[in-house]
Amino acid sequence: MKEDWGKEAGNIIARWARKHSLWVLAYGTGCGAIEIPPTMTSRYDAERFGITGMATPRQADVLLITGYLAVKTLKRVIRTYEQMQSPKYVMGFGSCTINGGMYWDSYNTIKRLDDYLPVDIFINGCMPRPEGVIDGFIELQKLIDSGQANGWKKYQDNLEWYRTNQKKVIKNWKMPDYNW
Amino acid sequence: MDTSFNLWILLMPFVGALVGLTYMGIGRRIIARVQHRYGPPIFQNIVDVLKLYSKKTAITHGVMFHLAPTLAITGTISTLMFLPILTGPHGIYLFSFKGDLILLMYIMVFGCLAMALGAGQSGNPNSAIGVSRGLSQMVGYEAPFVIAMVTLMVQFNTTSVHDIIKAQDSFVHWNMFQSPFAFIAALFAFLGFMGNKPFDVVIAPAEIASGPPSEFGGKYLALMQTNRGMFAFVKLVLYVDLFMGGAANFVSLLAKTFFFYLIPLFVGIVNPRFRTEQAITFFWKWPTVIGLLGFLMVIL
Amino acid sequence: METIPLILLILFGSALLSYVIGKINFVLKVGVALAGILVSGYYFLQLYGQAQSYTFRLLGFDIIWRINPLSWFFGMLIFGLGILVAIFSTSYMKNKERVDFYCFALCMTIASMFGIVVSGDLLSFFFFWEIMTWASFLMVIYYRYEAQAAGIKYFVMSMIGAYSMLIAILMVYAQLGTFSFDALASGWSDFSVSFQIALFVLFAIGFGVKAAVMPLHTWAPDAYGMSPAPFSALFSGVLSKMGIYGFALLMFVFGAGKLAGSVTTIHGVALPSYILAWFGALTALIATLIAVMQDDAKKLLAYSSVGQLGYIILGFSLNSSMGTTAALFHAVNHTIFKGMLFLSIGAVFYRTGTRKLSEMGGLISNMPYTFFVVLLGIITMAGIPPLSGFVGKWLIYEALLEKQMVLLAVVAFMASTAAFLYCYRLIFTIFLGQRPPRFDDVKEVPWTQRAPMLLLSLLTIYLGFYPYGLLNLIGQAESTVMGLVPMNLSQSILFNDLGHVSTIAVMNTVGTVFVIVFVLFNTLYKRSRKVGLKDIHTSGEVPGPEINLHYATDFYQPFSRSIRYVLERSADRLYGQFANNLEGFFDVLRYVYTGNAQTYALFVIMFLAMLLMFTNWLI
Amino acid sequence: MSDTLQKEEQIKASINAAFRSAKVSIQRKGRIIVEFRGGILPAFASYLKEYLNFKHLSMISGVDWPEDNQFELVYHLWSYEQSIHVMVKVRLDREAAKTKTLTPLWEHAETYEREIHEMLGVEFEGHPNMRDFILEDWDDLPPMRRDFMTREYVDEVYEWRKGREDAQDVRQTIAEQYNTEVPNFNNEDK
Amino acid sequence: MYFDPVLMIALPLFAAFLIPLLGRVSKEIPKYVPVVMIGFNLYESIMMLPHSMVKPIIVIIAAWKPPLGINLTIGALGNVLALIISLVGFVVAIYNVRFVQKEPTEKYHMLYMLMVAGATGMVLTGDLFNLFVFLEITSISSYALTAFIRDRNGAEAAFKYLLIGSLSSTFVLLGIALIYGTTGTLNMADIAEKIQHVDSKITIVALILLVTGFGVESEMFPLNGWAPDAYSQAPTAIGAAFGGIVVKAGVYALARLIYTIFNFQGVFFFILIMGVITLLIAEMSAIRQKQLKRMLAFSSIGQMGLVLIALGLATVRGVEGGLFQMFNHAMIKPLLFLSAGYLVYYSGSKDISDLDGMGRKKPLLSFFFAFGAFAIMGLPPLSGFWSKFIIISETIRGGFVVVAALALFGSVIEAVYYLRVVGRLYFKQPNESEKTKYVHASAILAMSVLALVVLFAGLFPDMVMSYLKPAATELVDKTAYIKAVLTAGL
Repeated sequence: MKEDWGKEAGNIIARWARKHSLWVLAYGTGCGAIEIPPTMTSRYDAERFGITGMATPRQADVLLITGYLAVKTLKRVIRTYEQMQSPKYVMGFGSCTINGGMYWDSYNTIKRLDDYLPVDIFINGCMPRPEGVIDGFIELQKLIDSGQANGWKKYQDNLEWYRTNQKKVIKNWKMPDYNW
Repeated sequence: MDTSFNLWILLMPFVGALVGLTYMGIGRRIIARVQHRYGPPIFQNIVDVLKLYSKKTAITHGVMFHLAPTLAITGTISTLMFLPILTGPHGIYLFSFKGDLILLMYIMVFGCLAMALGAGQSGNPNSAIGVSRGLSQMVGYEAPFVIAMVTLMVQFNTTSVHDIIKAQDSFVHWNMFQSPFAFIAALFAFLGFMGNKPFDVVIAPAEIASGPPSEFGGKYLALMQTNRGMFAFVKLVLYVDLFMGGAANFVSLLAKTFFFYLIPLFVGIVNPRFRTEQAITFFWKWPTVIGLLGFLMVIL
Repeated sequence: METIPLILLILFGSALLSYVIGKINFVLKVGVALAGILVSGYYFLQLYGQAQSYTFRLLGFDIIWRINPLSWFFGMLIFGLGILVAIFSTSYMKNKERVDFYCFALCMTIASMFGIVVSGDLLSFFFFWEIMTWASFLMVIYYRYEAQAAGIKYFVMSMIGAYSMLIAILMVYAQLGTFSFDALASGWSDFSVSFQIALFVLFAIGFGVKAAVMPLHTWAPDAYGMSPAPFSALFSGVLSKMGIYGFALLMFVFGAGKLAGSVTTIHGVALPSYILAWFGALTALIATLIAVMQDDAKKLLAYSSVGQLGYIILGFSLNSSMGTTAALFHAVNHTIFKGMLFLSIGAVFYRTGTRKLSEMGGLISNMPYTFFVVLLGIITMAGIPPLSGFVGKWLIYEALLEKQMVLLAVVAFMASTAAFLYCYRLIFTIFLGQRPPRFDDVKEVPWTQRAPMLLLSLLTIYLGFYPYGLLNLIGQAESTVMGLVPMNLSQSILFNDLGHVSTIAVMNTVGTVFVIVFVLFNTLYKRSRKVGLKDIHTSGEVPGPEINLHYATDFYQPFSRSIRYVLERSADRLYGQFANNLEGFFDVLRYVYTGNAQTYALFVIMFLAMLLMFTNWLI
Repeated sequence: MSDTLQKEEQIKASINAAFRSAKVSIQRKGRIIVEFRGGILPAFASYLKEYLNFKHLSMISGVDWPEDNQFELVYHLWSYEQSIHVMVKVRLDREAAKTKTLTPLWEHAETYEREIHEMLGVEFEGHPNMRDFILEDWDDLPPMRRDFMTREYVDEVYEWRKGREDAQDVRQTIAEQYNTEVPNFNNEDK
Repeated sequence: MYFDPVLMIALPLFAAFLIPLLGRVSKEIPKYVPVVMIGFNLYESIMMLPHSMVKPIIVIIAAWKPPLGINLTIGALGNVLALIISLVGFVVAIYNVRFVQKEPTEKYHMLYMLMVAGATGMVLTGDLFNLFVFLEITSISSYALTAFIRDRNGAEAAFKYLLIGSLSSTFVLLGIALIYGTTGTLNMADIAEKIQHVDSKITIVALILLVTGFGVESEMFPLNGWAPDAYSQAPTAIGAAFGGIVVKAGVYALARLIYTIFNFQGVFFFILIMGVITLLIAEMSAIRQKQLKRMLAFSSIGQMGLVLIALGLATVRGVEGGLFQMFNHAMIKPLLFLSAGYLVYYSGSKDISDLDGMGRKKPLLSFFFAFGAFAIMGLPPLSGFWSKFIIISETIRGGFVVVAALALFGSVIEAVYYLRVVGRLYFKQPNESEKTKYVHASAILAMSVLALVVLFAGLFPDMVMSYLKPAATELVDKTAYIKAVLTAGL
């Protein structure tokens, strides 16, 4: 009973802390990368929500994928995601990550990001404006707070499924094992 | 005495970490205001550290990587233990009667070396580059720093921090007024110490992916961030002790340390980044010359 | 039989014996050498606290061999490291060619060094000094083909030093008519000031070459680098200390430290000593800066050795009890950590076959013990508490500040800071970072190599915790031999008028804090997952084998740009040019011998004519 | 008119004199088209570079002509002195598409050739570094060939999100929207 | 028990002229005659040593007492030098047994015998004119031996030697004539006694003539032009013998002149200065030599310079050092020459640069060379150390610090060039894998004897010095010598 209480308190604190400190690794593919600077700097100032850019996946909590993903890029994105420490969240940014967007019939761009990575939240638009991005982050915070942002768990549990999808497009699978 | 002594020994690291992290949060806030932003809450850094502690996984690259944050924080806490934090009748001295300024100057390096070793074992070339830059830059700012320290030691003919504090009994006798050249030289070195903007080539996130800590994540990074806050506190207290005659109570300690914290912060806000060799040559030019002037003042 | 001649006999005998019967098999030659060193070490231990002396006449000169606390102190270094090096060599030299030669030179070197420290007169001092020179020369040229330049440079510079010392010795002899130290000690103050200064300079050159004081250091990096690794340890750890012993004799036993007569004094130190102090300090700084730029592990250590010896000389030249204590303590430290580091580099070389820092990396998981030793070694070398290196550094700074020598103190501090750079470079490029695939199967070295290194590591921890015993020994040497009042000692704290530091408190604090943090950190959190070496942040790219992820080449490139003024100038090149010009001059001169009979005949006639013209000179 | 085209005529004359098989035409002022069959000769390229001063290789592009069963490679060269743009058009057989590399003359030709190799499947003999360029581990038909069926490939490899089932060619959509004919995509108006 | 010392000169001379006759009988016998004869000399000089140490042995020939008759005066000095000469002679003779293959071998052995006999005569005689006669015997046999390898270079070297040697003989003869004219006697002791009453203007001229004459044999600069060529062009063994025998006799004569016969103090300083100049110029020339034997020749001159410095000091201790140095040089230089001879023979070239890697191919020879080099550089515990030490020590005691420094500078140069050769031997990869040629046991024996003597003398210098001390005393304190000679017949 007492242990449970302690655990619960710890969880609350942890959730609160995670919610208010989102370290973002912006994977700037495609045109979406240009939307990140205004989001972070003076005009929209995402830092007031505790959102900060990070340089390496080891330190980051949120993987922000800004735009279409070619197969070649997808491989790197998966690698980057797997290097992040749990709990970690993926944000799909722009319609390209949702359904391929304007590259819907391209032979080399993936159509659904959530087939390959557990996306916690999508932001639609082509491109979404910084307001949209911040809105997305706030939604993410809500999800974290309610414990619904558990993509990393899904990824662990359904690794087989994700791997099958990933290997379908990435022909030459030469990657180190996933260590979570 | 004894219980409070033991209590302070246990508490001081936490106090130091909290104060240091809060100062950093305030610093971020100030930077944000200067940049016309709203800025994060002032406890943002503490939240960040808490979040890092709550990370569920962590990876290690080996023994040294695993030990590095522990050793680093060991070094910092040990430094703290040999530093007089509050002076006066209700002072917090910890073990500071068992070591002098030379010990402090050397034991401060312990944690940095451990960090460098851990960064080395991470196997990331960026980390190694960061360490290489950091150590090089350290040789740079050590010149004015050492000159200032030696000036103080010779001026008061002692190497004990206590005696130096004792010699600054009143406001006008503060070393920042009594030996201004040494103070200025030490202040320049302080900019390098704090690793704020003009001299942040070590962690330069856009170039070398945050440098030495680039492979650290989760609990390791949490420990390192704690260490960073604590180490900032240690450096601030050391400077307060040396140049402002220490502090008699917590309010004045916070005020004085905050004053010192602001200086590199404001310098950093308005300056771009130096390259390593620029930083070194910068330190070896004017700050060193000013420090030598301080020498002349003491000798003559 | 007297102990001192007995020890010398055993050592020289085992040198010859191991060479002669070493032709038979490996175990014998190494066994004989090791046994010789061990037995003589045993006899040496029995000399502790005794004041034996053994005199005889040779060629009409009085030869005195004696032992006193100072000799014992240096003898302790010789035998301590000598035995460990001999043990290390047993496996290191296995399957190498010319082991008999190696054992011979090793025993000869140890014997001659012991001869130096027990010499009570300048003649036998010089005699053993020369034996030491050529015995170590044999060791430098052990890897013969590539070692020629290093060997000849070493030998020639040693000879210059030795001859300068010889002139000084003979000048003393001409004045006093005896070689004995005691006579010199009592007679020194009667010399005229200029004579004293001349002696001081000549002796300082002689000892300075061995102690590698800049600008007489140029042989050291090559010689240290070229000799076999165990011997490099002995070379840098003990052999260079003979120069230091020489300085100890010069400054305190002979009494050059307090030059009698009217010599300018600066900060209470006579001018020549003060200049020597600057030489020491600048050696420490410049050698350190050069060491930072080395890519050869042994050369790096060699330059660092030069720098550390600069500290020791700085300590001696202060002519105070604190400075001397600092110098002697640092000498012991230097022996310990240079022994550790050179042996470890030897161990790495033994397994990998390379000394190039840029070719290695990531060996920590293969050679954890060696890594541990190097780690402790660099912590000591950098002078970071709580290991013994800090005590030495602390003593030196206190001694400098005591004399109010601010600039020297700053230079010494700076050198110590710059030392962090090469320390880190050494450990990082060998043991940390990415491992080249060809070293994947490297194993830890055998126990015969591990044990000496670990013993030395224990020693440095012990001395860092409790330096009192050693300081007491130094105090004895100072009060009985060197004519100084030893610094006040307390069992628990190091102190002088200026400050104090409690090594025990430091060690305890660091230890306790570490244990607490370590336990908390490891119990509160789950074990972390070990990942592979290449599993690092590379912007998502999976690095292939062709991608270099180890930053080891040009490690301090920005730094080298900012100190290029130092690096551009090289005493070595200067000497090379000087020697070339000199040889060019000789080349011109040798045409006196034209090979022409008429010219020679003309010489004879001219000689005769000249003599006849200046007959007055001959009467 | 004639004197304004003087430089171009000179170049045409000198190319014709040196290389009989080259068909040179002046398209307009400052633009010359040279047509070649059977792959570019490095000798010709170096002649242009060294003697006629076309120092700059702007780009190499490739066109698929399934009608003629040929690939066309277009080398765009530029002369800074004369401000003339030469397009060297080279026709290759589709089955045995092979030509010499130009990397010895222009190092940056490497990238263009890699791309053309990847997209069209043209071999460049002597190319120093024929790694994958954009498509990693592509094992299908080179995608820029006209006979590569993009839509089929996409349907087969990727999974559609619901709501795209009725997606059609955007040109079709535009045509429907504006009530116009679907444009003819063949390149007959050359 | 020793035989009549006259036999030391007479027997070799006699045997020398017997050799061609014996050569008719058998080719083998002449080879062993020098070994036996010089072996006898060796025995003789060792046996006489205890006696001559006490007081000079005066041998009166044909019952004419000194100062009237010709007599042999075997003082400590003469005996020590005779010992050195016979020891070197003996060792070289052993070496000669197999080394000399070139015809006519019996002439070679004859000339060699003559040379040794002449040199022995020079150091034993008490008569100035006899000295000249023996000098001529030695010189003429040396000229012939220099040209023994009958090629262009040998002839040229011999001619140079002959030219300068004849000049020197002329001067010596002139000097002797002057002395005889003024004092009316040829006995050295007697001259020393009487010359004090003669006008110094005449005697100084005699001195100058004699110094010039003997300076040639003792390789004093600038009279040593013959030496490099002669050393390097003569057969190896003869080169060794020059250093060990001829030059020693020349130095003996010079020492006798300036110490015993004449009474000029300035000449000592002159000799000292000439010694330094000789030393420096020789070492400086040696460092630039490309041929091994020429280098050794210059080194030899340099060593003699050191001996001259010692003689110039005019103190007992200094002369002791000088004698010790002569002894060392006499032992080490043949060692070097003999091993160098074989090395040159095997490498097939006289150049130093062709000696690469001989340490691998010829370990024993290279070891002997390196040993000799270390000994001559003056490294303890080899004997070169002590002699150099004593000389430098006395130089400084005499107040000539600059001279000592220059001499040591010369030593450093010496170390450089010897180390370069040793470096060639050991540090360079062999050019090609050489078929091993056999080094004959007699050569190994000869070199081993020399090396052992050097090592022994280095380890127990007192033993050697105890014999040198009376010799030096005799030289410096001439009254005892004069008295002993002049009272011999009474």
